Amino acid sequence: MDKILSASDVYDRMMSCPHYSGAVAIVLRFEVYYRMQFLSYLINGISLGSVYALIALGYTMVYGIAKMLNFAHGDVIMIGSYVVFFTFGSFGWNPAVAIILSMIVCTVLGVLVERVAYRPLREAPSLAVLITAIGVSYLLQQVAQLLWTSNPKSFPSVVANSSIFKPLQLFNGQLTISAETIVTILACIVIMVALLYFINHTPAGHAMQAVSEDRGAAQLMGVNVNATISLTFAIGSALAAVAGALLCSSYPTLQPTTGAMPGIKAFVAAVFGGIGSIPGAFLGGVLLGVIENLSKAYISTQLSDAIVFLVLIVVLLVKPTGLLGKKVNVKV
Amino acid sequence: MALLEVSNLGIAFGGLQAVAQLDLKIEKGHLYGLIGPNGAGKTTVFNMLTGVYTPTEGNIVLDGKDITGKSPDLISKAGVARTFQNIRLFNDMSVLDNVKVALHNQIRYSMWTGILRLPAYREKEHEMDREALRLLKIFDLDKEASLKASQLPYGKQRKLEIARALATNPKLLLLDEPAAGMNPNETAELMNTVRSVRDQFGIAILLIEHDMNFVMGICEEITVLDYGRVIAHGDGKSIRNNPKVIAAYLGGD
Amino acid sequence: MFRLKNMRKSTKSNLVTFGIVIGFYIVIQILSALGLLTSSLSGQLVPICSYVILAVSLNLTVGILGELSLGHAGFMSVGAFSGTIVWTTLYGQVPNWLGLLLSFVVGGVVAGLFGFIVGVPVLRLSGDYLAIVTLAFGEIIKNVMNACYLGYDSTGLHLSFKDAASMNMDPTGTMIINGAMGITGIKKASTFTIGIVLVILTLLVILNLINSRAGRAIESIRDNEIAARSVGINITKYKLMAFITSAVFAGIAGVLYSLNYSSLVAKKFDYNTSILILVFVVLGGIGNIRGSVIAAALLTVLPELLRAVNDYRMLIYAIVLIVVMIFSQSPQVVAWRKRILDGIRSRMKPGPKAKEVQ
Amino acid sequence: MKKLISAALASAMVLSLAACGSTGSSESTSAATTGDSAATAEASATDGTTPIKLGGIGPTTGSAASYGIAVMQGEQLAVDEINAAAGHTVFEFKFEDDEHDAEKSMNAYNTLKDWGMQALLGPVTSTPSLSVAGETVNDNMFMLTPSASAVDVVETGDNVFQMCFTDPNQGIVSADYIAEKGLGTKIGVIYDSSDAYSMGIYNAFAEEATAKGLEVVTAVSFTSDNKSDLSTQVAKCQEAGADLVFLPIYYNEASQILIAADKVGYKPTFFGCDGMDGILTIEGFDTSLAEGLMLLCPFSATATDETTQKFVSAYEAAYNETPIQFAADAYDCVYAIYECVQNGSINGDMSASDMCDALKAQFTTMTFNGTTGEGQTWSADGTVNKPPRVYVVTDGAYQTAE
Repeated sequence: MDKILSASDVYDRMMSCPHYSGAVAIVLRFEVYYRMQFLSYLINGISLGSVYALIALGYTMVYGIAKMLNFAHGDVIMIGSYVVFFTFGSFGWNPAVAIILSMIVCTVLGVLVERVAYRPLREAPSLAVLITAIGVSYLLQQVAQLLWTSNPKSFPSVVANSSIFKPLQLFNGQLTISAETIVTILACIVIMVALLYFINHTPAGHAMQAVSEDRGAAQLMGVNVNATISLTFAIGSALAAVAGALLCSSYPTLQPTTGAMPGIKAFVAAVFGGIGSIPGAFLGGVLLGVIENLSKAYISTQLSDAIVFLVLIVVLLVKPTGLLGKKVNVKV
Repeated sequence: MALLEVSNLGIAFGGLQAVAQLDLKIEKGHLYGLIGPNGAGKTTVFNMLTGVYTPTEGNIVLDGKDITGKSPDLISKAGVARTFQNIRLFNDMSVLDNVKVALHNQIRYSMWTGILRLPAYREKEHEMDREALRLLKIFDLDKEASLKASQLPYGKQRKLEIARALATNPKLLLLDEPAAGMNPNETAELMNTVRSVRDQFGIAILLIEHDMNFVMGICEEITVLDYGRVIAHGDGKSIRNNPKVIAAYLGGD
Repeated sequence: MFRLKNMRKSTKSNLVTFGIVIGFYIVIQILSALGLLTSSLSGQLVPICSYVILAVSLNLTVGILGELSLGHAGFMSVGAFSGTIVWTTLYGQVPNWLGLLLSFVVGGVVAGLFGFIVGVPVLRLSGDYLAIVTLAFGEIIKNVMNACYLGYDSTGLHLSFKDAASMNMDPTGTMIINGAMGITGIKKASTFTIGIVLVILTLLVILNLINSRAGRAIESIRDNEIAARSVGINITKYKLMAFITSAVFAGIAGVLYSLNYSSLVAKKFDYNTSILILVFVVLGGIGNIRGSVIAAALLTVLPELLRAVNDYRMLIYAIVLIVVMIFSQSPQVVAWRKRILDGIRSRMKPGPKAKEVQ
Repeated sequence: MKKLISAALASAMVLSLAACGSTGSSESTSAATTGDSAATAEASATDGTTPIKLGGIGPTTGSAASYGIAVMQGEQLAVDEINAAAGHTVFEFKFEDDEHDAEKSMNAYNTLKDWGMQALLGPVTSTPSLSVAGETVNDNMFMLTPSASAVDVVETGDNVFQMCFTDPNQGIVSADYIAEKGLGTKIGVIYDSSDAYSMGIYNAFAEEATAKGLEVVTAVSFTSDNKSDLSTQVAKCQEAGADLVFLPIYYNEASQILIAADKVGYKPTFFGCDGMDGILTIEGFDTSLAEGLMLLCPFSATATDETTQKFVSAYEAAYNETPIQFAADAYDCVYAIYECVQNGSINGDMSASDMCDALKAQFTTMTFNGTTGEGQTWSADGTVNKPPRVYVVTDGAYQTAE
């Protein structure tokens, strides 16, 4: 595409075209142009959606097994991002090492939070845990502000100078899929497959399933419920570290509040796909990102969130357990 | 005409036919039993009769009115009450309030009467208290009226469920395993209670029970289900000697 | 007679609740008359009242109906905006008391209407799914109100969801809602006395509702939906009744809140506010109306008391939240606490217990 | 159990009431112990001049904390400098957090009133300022906001003054400048529709641009909730063929837009307003992306005049970071008040209301030289008049655009 055409340009050119065929050619170019534009919005949407999906995997994992909405998940992501920012961004460590360190920090943090704040409330009404999770969320944000100030930091992309992952150029460079997007989608798929394998084919995974189905029965069967839930939090938090590094690589502003809104959106994505379902989290995340970006592009940038949430409501009304959620039958 | 006429009733979940071609006739003031091995579809029948499940075929006619597929609250209004296999009380409410909830459609006043505490409020609440206590007394629960339902011992919880069901002023009462978990003494006492309820209220009772002594002891007619179909019908003696029934219970063909 | 005893018990408990509210009012009036009332506290009195109303009304949904709603701020928002529009447009044209009354009525009715519109489809869901859908509703309201431009000129009303320019309004026209800027230049009308009157009204309606035929029906749905249907309760009707009543009072609280400030923005009513109200309800005790009243008042004042420790203020608030939650809700901690208390109690048996708590 | 909890809660309530009462009645002692200038407060007694109590309000927690903290630091720095230079306590200063929320801002204002505040420097952001301004009018409390630029803020009353340009003013000046210099023919705008500041500039800009014959080809927005991904907004501008993109937003989001534009190889001229200042000092930001970025801003940390140099070096020494325009405006606020102290029109013995009247008279007549401009004057409506300056980023630093 040599020149960007607006609708009025097309009209002007058509009017000035001596031949009918010329006008048709321009209309076709116009067509192609808009399709290309659509594709680029779609790619932006998938890019955002894959980040949501990555975060949603952590959400859905914890919800599926511990049966609690961990509202602090987004803030664990933020902490993980700061770790990567300082090790990789400031000290210039190898990005892989930085992410592994961040995973360790987040795992310790996640397990610690579970032990101190959530475990005492395991038998309490679920609302109590919800409120505690919100308390933890505030706490992590405040700690981050005290430690690292509220000044925004510009996060360096962990894959920017990578020799393995390069941006993908399509249609003679008219469309670019960034390296971050490619890595995020790959990470999503790898993690999803690994999680599914882990849950279905390892003893610890079976224990998780048992705890998820019926905590009391699992305990009777000799499953160590506390250890299993700790492990769930460990995995969920380690995923948060990866999600944080990739979230901030794609969308580089890092502040103590960075994790909050993507956290909420990812939670919505998890519910959208069917909370507790791992493929559902992936699907929900990607769809949410695509819907958000297409409504920004074609409907209204102001109202894109309203549209996203409206779609969520409609989906839940039609399919009350989300797209891939299991139907729960109450026995009478 | 019978109080309840069920004809050709059936329901399928997905591909599974849980109940099929069920015919049932219940006369006013009689005691019926519905028995069968585990998984025969007895509770499913109750769920269809009370509107929890919508039948995929057949009709349920109560007192000449077709109630097939109506919602549970409408069926309750029409005059069918039930208890549950796994007790379902309003656990955080008092014993008295459990019964008062069930008087919902018997003694009525509007939301505004309640909010504005109009004179009718006092009057109707008095009436409800009287009526609820009367029912509780029948089951010897009036002393525990102010306790929370969850604080009652198991046996009394079963009784409270029956009292609550009676408060809806039913024509037909469905009891789902009323004697489950009771010792022989309690069971004997329950048999007397069920009988006296029938006599006192003049209603029809249909019960599911595994305790054969209980069923044989009080039911005038018994229907036997197996794999969702009626395999026998008759009085206690004929059922006891029916080879199909024996085979079903022994698991043979 | 049993009945009388029972009636007296719930009535007595309600009277204590009203007593606390009226007592609070009197204490404040005395402090004020003695000149001991700080600006800081007097500035918080109206927000306290509106948070109390919000907490009590949310408790009807969460505690009595047993459904989790994370969109209470959405109802507060529609109430606040509609009520404030009425108040500002009628200002100076009708007597103030009438304008105020109308704005409260409109705020409540509009919020109730939204409760109905949202409730009809949504109340089929339950548990976490209902929670997320109500959260979504609150966010939609915030998002839409944030993008809303409303004004009028000689040619009539103009509305846009894009920007001020696309309203095509006459330059001499008046802006009512100016997007993210919201409504500005509101004439303050809320006072502590109005607030307390509304708190009492809310308590009267909600407590009377709970202790009536309808209230029992609502509670029965919470305890066991299937059993409630089996005894003839129309659960859709009573779920809606609770939800709408809850929304109406959230709307009224929204009007009270917004007329206390000279500007009103949609951003205020985000999920953080919904969660804040939920915190009041959970901390005060789910289903415990009096607890909601006290917790709302206390937790509104708490962050202000922590101003002395400026930098660590929100940090301490977060820790307090977590610790109080564990302390009041964890079964093990509750059991441990009970043991300790029983120990103390048995040791000082003859002593006057009531005085000690204070 | 419930009873126990409610009893505990109730007794805590009573205690907290008592606590509120006691802070009010003993405000003089609490000021000396909790005031941020506590160390120098003691000197006042010996000197004979009563210190003036200045209050500041702004977000020091939450999403807007970086702006609030910059203001707090700027004001604190100025107060410390003045007190040190004078050898006695001229100002006592106390800053309260408002979390960028109107309700909290009112609470902060009331807390400051209890402390005995005589003039208010704040709030930092527009939405809270609207509510607080209404209250200052009732109290006749002088209010000088360093950065709340919505025009409605000063319109609230004649006691409210601004140190920054108003939003419409910035929008109009930007449009005029762009038209005059012929910086672009097709203008794209990306603004924050959930933010009063951004929206205010955008609305005025759009109107003025049309009047000046500029073609605004697209205006897209984001909200505080969907701002993590701004690539679609950038793509929209690119699609519309905008050769100049106007960014009436804060530096934080602007840096993201620059990165997103760089990724797709989109290189229009970017033009921002005062909120853009700070973009070069974002930790980790590749400043080469900002090359050629233009901004309308009264303050430049690299300006060579003496006032600015002194301020920047003192600020860097005190806080170990480069000041942004928020801090500079805040710093100027304190010095503007100090000028009124020096010419004897106000002193610490005045009531807040008397001081307000004196300051109103002073501000509408005086000329002030500060870090954000020479020869600043105020109109009676409270808006500031100072020469707008346009900078262009060259080699990672501001250069005055000609």
